[in-house]
Amino acid sequence: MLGLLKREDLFACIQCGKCTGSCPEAGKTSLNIRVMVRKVLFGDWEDKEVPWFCSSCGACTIRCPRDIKPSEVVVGLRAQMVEEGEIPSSLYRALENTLVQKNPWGRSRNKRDAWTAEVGFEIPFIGEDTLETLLFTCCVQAYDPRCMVIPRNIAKVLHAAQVPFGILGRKEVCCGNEIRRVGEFGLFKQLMEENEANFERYQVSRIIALSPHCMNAFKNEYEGGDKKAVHYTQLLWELIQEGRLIFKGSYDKRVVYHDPCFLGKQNGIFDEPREVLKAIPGLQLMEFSRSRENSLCCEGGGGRMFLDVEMGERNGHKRVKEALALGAQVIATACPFCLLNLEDAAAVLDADIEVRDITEVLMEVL
Amino acid sequence: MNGSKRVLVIGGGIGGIQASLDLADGGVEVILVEREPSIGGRMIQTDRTFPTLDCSSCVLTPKMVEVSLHRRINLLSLSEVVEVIKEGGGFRVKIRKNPRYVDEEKCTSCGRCAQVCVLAGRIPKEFDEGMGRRGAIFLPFPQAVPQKYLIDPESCLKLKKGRCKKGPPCVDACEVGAINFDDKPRLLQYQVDAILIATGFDLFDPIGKPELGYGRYPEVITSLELERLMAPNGPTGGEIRLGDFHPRSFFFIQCVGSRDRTVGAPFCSRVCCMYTAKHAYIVKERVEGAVVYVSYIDVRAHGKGYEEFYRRLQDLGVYYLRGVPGEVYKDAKGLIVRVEDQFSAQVREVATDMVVLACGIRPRRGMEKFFSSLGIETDDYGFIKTDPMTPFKTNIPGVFACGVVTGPKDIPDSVASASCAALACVEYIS
Amino acid sequence: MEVVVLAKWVPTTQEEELKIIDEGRSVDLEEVPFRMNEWDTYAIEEAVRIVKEHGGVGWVISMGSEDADTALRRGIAMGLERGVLLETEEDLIDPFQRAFIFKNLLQKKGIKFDLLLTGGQAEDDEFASTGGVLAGLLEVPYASMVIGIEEISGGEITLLRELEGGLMERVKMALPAVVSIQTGINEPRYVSVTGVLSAAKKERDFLSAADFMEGAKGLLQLIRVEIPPPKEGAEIIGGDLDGKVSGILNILKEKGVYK
Amino acid sequence: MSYSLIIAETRKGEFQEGNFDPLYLSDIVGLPSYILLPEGEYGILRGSCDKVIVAPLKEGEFLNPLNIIRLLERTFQAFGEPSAILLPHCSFGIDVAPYVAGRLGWPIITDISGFCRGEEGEIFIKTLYSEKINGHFRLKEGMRFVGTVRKGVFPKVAEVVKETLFEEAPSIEKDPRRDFIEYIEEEIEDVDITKADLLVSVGRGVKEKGNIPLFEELAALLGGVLSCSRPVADRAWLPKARQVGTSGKTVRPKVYFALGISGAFQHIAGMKDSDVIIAVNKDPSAPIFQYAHYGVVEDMHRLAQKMIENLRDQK
Repeated sequence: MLGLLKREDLFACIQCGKCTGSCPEAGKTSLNIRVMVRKVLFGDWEDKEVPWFCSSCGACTIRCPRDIKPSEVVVGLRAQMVEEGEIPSSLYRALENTLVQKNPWGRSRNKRDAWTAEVGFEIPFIGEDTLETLLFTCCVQAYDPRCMVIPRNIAKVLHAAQVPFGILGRKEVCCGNEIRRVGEFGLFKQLMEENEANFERYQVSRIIALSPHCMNAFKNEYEGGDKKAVHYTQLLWELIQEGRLIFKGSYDKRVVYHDPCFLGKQNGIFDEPREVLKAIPGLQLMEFSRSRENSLCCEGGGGRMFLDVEMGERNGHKRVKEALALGAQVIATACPFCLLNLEDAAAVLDADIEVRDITEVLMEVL
Repeated sequence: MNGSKRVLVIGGGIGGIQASLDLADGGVEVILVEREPSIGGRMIQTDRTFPTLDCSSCVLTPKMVEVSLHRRINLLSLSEVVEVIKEGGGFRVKIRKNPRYVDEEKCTSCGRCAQVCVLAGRIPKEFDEGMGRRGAIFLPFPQAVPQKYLIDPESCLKLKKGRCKKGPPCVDACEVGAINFDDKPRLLQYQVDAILIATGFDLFDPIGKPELGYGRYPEVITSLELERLMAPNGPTGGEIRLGDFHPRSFFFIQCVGSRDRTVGAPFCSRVCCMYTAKHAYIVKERVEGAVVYVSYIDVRAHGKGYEEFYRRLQDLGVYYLRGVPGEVYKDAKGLIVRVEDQFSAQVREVATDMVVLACGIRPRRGMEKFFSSLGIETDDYGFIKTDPMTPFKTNIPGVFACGVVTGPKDIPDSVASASCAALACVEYIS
Repeated sequence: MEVVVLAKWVPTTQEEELKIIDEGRSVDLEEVPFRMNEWDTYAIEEAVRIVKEHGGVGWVISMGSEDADTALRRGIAMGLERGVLLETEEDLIDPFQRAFIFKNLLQKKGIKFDLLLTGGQAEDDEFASTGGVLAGLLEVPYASMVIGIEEISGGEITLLRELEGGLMERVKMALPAVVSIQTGINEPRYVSVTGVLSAAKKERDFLSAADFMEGAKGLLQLIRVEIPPPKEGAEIIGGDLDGKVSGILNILKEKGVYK
Repeated sequence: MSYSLIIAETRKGEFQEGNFDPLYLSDIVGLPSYILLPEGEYGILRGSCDKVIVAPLKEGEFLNPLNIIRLLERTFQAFGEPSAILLPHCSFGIDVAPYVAGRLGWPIITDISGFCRGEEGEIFIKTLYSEKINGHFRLKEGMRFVGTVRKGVFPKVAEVVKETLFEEAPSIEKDPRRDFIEYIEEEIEDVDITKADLLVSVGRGVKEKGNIPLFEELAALLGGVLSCSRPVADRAWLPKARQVGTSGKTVRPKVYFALGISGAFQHIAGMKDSDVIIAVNKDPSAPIFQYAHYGVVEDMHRLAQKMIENLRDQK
């Protein structure tokens, strides 16, 4: 009933409250994860709205001194609602779309490789040769015009560094990371099996994930386990260290880096993105007070990109204000959800600050 | 009656001191090995004891002096046991005595050397948990036993780089010619009849809980660091301040590194509730108008007079807040502790000047190898295993243990276990 | 209360650039994913609620290739009990013919209903007719574009039809009746993948549409399909974001709606 | 001579404009046109059809497929069997046409949007697959069918001016199995989108409720009114009264500024008569660009942000 958890696992909870104290949604929404765990233990959780407030940042689970995995309790409650069919209508669409078109936005599966049109060279299908290195686009980057620049940039970088790589194109399906987090385990499994079959068929030995969410799914959720998935920032740092990227010009701006939850907190990749930024000539790297393990969640995870919930001040707004207070000119990040949420916040606040994906900053000096 | 019998006591904290004195008073010859330059251990670092608020050094210093003067105690400071071989009914032990670079026989502890050291006031002082500064030649703390200066080879320019200012100044200053840069480690061998381990504990390093901001914000300190700020022999002479910054509001976070599987320590450290209560009391006493929060999971005031002490704290207006903070960060208002106050089920973002982490107890670092070479069984966390009915015995006949090395204890319990272990030793060797 | 829903498994073409094949006679649907006709999900949800309230048995009936079994399974996963698939590989587009086959099925198999629901229209051919023709063939009352079912009692149903311009009409009908359901009448429950998988274990009837063709001749012939010639189309305002914004503001100023 | 029988829709006694399309189609096909109506005054029809047949039924009784079929039986007796029964493609047409086709055993074509005559005979065109395909349909057994006709697609054949006869349809016994009870008006809301000069209209592309305030601000800064397409109203992100389209309001503002609306026909029908239509959509192949006068291929949120910035600067 609780997804991967059994109710018995919850007896160990000592109600210390570390989870709620860590939760970026606590206080601003009615989600109190400690209380939720308690009520689920006693079998009297009934609310159908509150579980959707969780943005799956993972802080509660990472920090729980008793290893209770409160965020999985949320997933479990969601899974229950999914099985009962009672889910918010916007999520309904996202899941139906993912079932039919293999992406939550319901864009045509046949247009999944549309982003390749503007890169200026042919990107081979992974099966065409024994290419082994797979550039996994995933949904946001494949369809969102704002994020399409990320796969294009990475493709250009790989091309310039003469790294042979291929894509799955129309055969690629959503990684399922968020699908699992909204509790649709059956659909997640279906997506996983389809992707894993392709990894197998085309003998993929390395996957470059553009989104930390995809990387997380491949590394931590897929049955095949660690499919040698790396995040693109890891790859970039590798290429820089090997001297395969030649910088031209200088990026004379103050840049503050925002750690995505699924890259940082949940997968411990803190340094590579910073190293890449530090390697860029002229760039002055700044740090948020809440950075690395303490990074403030942008609230884009856990299906919140397709869910509409009532909440207080958006964390994205807080983040942009923090960056302004630091005197940063650019917020750089390495996750499409963070990018969209922070850019949206900057626009709403009319803030004089740019929000950029790391690849975008990098392309300025390549 | 046991004139010919000899016991090796490892560790010169309150446990080792008490055991050594008991053994020696009982006629046993004691070799007391201490890794640090002075005995005194953790207790001598603290300002006062709970719940009676006795001055720690007032209680402990006389015992330390007694150790140094006792004719049956051979105190080996700066020393480590490197090998133990079972031999007959007893053990042959090899001890490495590390160089002090100051002749213990000659040093009069006048302190002139330290005053002129080129690095004076520039090296973080271990005894003050890095809150105070020393030079390359220094006395660990005013009441140190042995009351002898030493040179830290890691920082001394002469020892490290081969050259210092002409002189070097310390040599010039020392009227008795005690400084010896050529001092070398010495290997000593002893035959002993029994061994008593009292190696004590380290504190959990809160770097391992990055969300609490230790190492990132100077205003986030550990409980032991606070002890040093409170102690009259500390860097501020007992004034609670960080440089010129006088904090007015304090947030104590309990169970940092205790009851926490994420850092491999699901056990309770037993002392943090009470020492935090003590800290809160002293803060209230010394900082006028102090606002004090204590966040906790459970308050474990289990000892004699402990619950009453806890109650006194509440009478002083200390906010006891049930809930473990999720994170500590800084914004324009200062340090912010984000915590759910469970009794109101409300997430509070408490602005505070200082955060004190009640770090849990760990077995002394670097002891695992020694224990395993001896075949001593330890539990999952590295504490020595003992039986409930013989809590002072290890699994090796002739090897005894007392104090925190067998599990978290407060001072009275450590002292009691030391005396028990000493008695058991005596019983064993006769 | 016996409630029957006709559900259709349709190609999802909204996002596709469709190609014409077969010398202009058909549309290439090879690469196009299929799904339950959106209107039908509302009809099924309504049926599930009616059966829950009034008791009885809910049926889902579909016609199409064997893939259309998924429509049955989804219907069952949503809460209906019985599933019937009329299998055919033919693309039966004439709604009159389709309705006639359904009529034959109901009569030959003795499936009695109090209420037969269809989606307001199918996404593919958009005829919006099968339910109405079937009602005519069976000579039972019919109402289309139903946006609310208010009451079912005493052999009568009171419902709301959605008209244009925000107007609705309240209508009362005698049962048995056929009703076509408009989207928005309810919030259809989500059907999980696990739910659809476990519905596969439920018994369904797989029949051949060919066995129910008696009298069901096609009266309408689709002789050609074509991509509509592009309309005049919009004048595209290009340029960067600033250019686009000022372009729009200029038009608004020109038209005098923004000064 | 055969004829086409147009069954017309009135609402609250008002003759609906959509009835003209079947009339014009009938002229294009070349059939005399008889138009069947409920009780009422139809001077408006003089000259545009051959017969106006007024049934002795109240509107509520007339707009009912069960009564219509009885009426047809009597009408056929009186005037002969027509070749085509045509209705406007609307909530009425779609209610009556299929039922009538079923009862009569005639083929049905709904939402007819084109007609041509060639080697293959008479071809009726209807769109398929959300407007992406035109289907050419032929009647297998000659000209005898029921059809509904899309609104606003057939022009009046200029030279046709008819001598219109007004006749009374025979009375019928009403079918008791379906009964009109009443009309229900939707509740009056704060604004009347039909009266605005500028409508800023948002569609599915708005993505979530939290984004609505952004477009509210844009509309306010422009001095316009915010409206929406069906998906937005269905999810209650905006009140139903703000919905443009066949199931919402029909609007004719000076400028219809559509953001993130793909252009489903039902929506287009409600706004296509606007003086100027500006469409913003990130999908360059969105059908709305076919109807709009000006198109901008852009993300609606990005564009709205930028517009708001510019407008604020100007203030």
